[in-house]
Amino acid sequence: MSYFSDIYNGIKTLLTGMSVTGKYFLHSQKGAITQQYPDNRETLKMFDRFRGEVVMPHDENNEHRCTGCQKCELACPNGTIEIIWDRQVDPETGKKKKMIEKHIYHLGMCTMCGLCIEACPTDAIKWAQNFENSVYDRTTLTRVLNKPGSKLMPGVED
Amino acid sequence: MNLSLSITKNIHDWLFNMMPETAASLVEMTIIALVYLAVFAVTGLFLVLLERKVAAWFQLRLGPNRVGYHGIFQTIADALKLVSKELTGTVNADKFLYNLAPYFVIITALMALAVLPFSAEFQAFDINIGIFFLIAISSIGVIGILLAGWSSNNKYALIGAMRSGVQTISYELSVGLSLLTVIMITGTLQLSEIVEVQRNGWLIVQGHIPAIFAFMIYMIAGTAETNRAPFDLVEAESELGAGFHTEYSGMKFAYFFLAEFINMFLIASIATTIFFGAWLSPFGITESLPWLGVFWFLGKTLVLVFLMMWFRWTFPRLRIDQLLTLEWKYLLPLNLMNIVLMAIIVWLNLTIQF
Amino acid sequence: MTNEALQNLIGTWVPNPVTSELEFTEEESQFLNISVQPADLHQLMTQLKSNSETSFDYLFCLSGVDWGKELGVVYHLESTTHRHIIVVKVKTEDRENPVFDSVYDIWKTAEFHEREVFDFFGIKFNNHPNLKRLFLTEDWDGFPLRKDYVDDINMIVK
Amino acid sequence: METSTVNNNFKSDEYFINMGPQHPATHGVLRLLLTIDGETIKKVEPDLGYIHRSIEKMCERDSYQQIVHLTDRMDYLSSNINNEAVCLAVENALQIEVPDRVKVIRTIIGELTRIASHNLWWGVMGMDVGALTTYFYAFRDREMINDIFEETCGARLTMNYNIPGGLMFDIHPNFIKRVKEFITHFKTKLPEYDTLLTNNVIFQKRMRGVGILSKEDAISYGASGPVGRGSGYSCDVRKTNPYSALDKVTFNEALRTEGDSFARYEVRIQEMWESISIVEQLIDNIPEGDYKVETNAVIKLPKGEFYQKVETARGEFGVYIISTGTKNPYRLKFRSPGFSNLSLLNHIAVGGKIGDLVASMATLDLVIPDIDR
Repeated sequence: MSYFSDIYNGIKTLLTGMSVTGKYFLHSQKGAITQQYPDNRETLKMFDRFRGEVVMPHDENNEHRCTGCQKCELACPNGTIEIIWDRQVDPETGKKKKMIEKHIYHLGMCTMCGLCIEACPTDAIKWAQNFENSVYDRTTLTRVLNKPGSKLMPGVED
Repeated sequence: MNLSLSITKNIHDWLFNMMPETAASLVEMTIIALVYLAVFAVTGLFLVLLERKVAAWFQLRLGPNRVGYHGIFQTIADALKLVSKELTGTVNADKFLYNLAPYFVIITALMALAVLPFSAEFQAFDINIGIFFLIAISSIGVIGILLAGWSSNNKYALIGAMRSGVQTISYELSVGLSLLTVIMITGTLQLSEIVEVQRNGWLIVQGHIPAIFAFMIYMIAGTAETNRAPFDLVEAESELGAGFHTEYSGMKFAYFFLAEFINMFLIASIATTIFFGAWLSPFGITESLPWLGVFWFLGKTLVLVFLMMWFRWTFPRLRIDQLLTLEWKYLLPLNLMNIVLMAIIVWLNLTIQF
Repeated sequence: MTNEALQNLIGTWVPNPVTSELEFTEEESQFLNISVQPADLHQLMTQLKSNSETSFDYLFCLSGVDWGKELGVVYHLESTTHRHIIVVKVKTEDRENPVFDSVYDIWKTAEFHEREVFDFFGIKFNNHPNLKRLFLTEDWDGFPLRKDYVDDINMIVK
Repeated sequence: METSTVNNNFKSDEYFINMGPQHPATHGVLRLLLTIDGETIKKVEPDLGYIHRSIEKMCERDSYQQIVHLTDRMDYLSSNINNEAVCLAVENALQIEVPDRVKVIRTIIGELTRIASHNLWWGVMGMDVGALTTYFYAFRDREMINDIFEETCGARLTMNYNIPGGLMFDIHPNFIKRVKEFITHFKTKLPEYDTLLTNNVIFQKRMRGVGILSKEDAISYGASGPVGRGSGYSCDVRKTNPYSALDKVTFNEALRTEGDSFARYEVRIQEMWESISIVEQLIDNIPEGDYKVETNAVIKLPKGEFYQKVETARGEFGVYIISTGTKNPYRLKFRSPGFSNLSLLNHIAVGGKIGDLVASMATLDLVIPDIDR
């Protein structure tokens, strides 16, 4: 007689399964969990710790905090950061000093691991929150973080 | 309000006094064919959109909402895309059979629609072997699938096609038998006669317990017949990729896709005709407005189509041998018991008549 | 069973440990290390598994190591009943055609692990059911994880 | 060019299918060479290496902080637990004592990763067996956990939040609130998983008695995690040698004895309940204290060998470091759970149908980068 009992149990479990999806169907007007991405671009705000892209913040008179100590370059596992520096005479102290010329950042090779920002002694680089990093031509992925003509902020030592 | 019904009459008369007998009926048939083709292409597209929307509501999503207001024109956009797609195929596919297969499937799907009684006047082809014709037609569709699977020279397609062959042949049995149990009450195969018998109570009410069993078995077998829901082994995404229509693209794929939805509509409309009195309103409340019959028919069919969609988005897939044990060990014996039960009821005429 | 107890027990199996070079070391690692000659590797392994007191039936890590001059394989064995762990090491000088006995017949997991060791170190295992390269393609020349492997195209040496 | 269609390890009359690197059921680039006879499977031979990045060779030139970020890319579904494994290996080797706050946070995030991974597994399991709606319900819950991780450590999948010596930065102020929200939400949703899929008669017919693995075979094939526990082999590293704050929590190990796909399925569902109870026990009493211990910039491990075992969502993940005292390891071997779990696929799939192979592969919960490394 298990023939009819397992038909009955089978149908009972099928119906309870359908009740779950039915419940969702009836409450579907409560709104879907999916985000309408291209429409909600203005309102969409990522978390402030979101790792979008490494940037070097500059203050109003175009000064940054990077002393060119290359700690981030050593910490980076993928060789994403290259720092081009040369020794120049520092106008105030007259001594030869390591001045940063270009802080090159290959976004294409970056794995967003955050070790460079961890290793930077002077907090020169920060995470930006933008996630739309796709580009048409790969060379634009290689970025120079320090703006042209920017100088080191006074009072930031190695 | 029988203006619309008289349209067919005066077109009919206008044609017949215009041309000789045969030419007129030929022209009339082509007009009907064109009208049916257009109407069911549109219903096919509508059903695809309905399926995607219903699936979305089940799954906490919104479904298509980009093309047109709330995605109404989404399927039209899909159809245009499919029409403009290149008809690729495998290198050493069997060219003739490969191209023939889609037409098998789409033609059988559309042919079966001719017999359905949408309303008192809107029935194109009222032959006295209605149900028998429907069952015969639905078995030809399988040949198209088998041809497609074998001729596209793709191992997955072949497995998919063999599965569909086995599945459809065994499930036709219970489709036929479950319809048979209910036909015992009406005594006739002609669809319009069946609807007449249901004037005093839908067959599902007249045949009460065995009819409900027959309806349940029919719905299970019907979903299996159209390779949908828990029985969609033919194009099991996670096992065979896209099953028999893996190698088809563009318009040929559109035929398969459309045929599947029209088959679903067909199974649902046979169920409404047999079990729920096609265009009869419950207890004859809207008999005064005959043209309302079409809406009753479509309403009931949409409820059943929704039920089949509900199956699809809830149940996992059966394995091929479980599929066959379900048919041969469970549905068939139940069907035969049901026929005996119905025979006793009809013999002692215990059917409920209003 | 503690390491000492294990050590004496295993010592009793071999006529005398000195002649068959069965050394036990414990410094530099948390577990008892046994380094054994390739000749009686298979015999020791079968005893380790079959003996009821040790019953090392779980080979959880089989790693190939290039010790500079010799190539070796390190077996980490654990007993699911007694929950103790032992490390068996085997080394060979011959870098052209290093061969060890396969332990596939003792632990079935060894089949894949040994294929991986063959793939990266070139160590062959006799009576292994299907000794082929597992990860790399058939026609890959050289064994990547060896210390002397040079591949200037895709190997960036910092 | 003429592709070599002749495959040498198959006799000519055998009908073989290429469940190729691009297939919906393999969840990644795993290629299975199936020899089938009609619908039943005669032989399954995995062909690996499509996503092999030779992480172990890279580790030999990277410092220990950089190795931690590589382990994210191996088993990306339990990336946090992998990071924790390498950090624990380094900390035990250097005998650094990590503050309690770090231990508790690591365990909480580890258990949340396990729930997220089992969520994804359950959703994709439903899809493999044919029920497409389970995917969306599972991802709705998984999204909540991903948001918690994104807010705390900035990344959703490859977290790299643990560094040797502690955490990269402290947990976000509303971390505790969000975790509590998730726990209450998930406790109502998990029973729904059961009604929708577990008790479903079609699902049970598809899973019971499929891909049977006896306890001896499980041990001999080196199966660990839910795959081993489904066959009665109690191999929970959180029980045998607990790490971080796991010794302070009480939970019981999910064990089944039937060893078929349904047993592995039930083990994972019960593990989700266990992980919830672990997080509940810890979330309220996260001890105060700083979130990392200062380690010198260049970490040099003492000469010797170190092995650290950790229980990821897929099984026992081991890090075996041979160090000669320099700043990067002489040899580093990752014991990946997926690798041994895959090796038993041939044993359990032979004789079954293609549908069984897909079902039992779904319960093995394979992550291919974890296998290929």
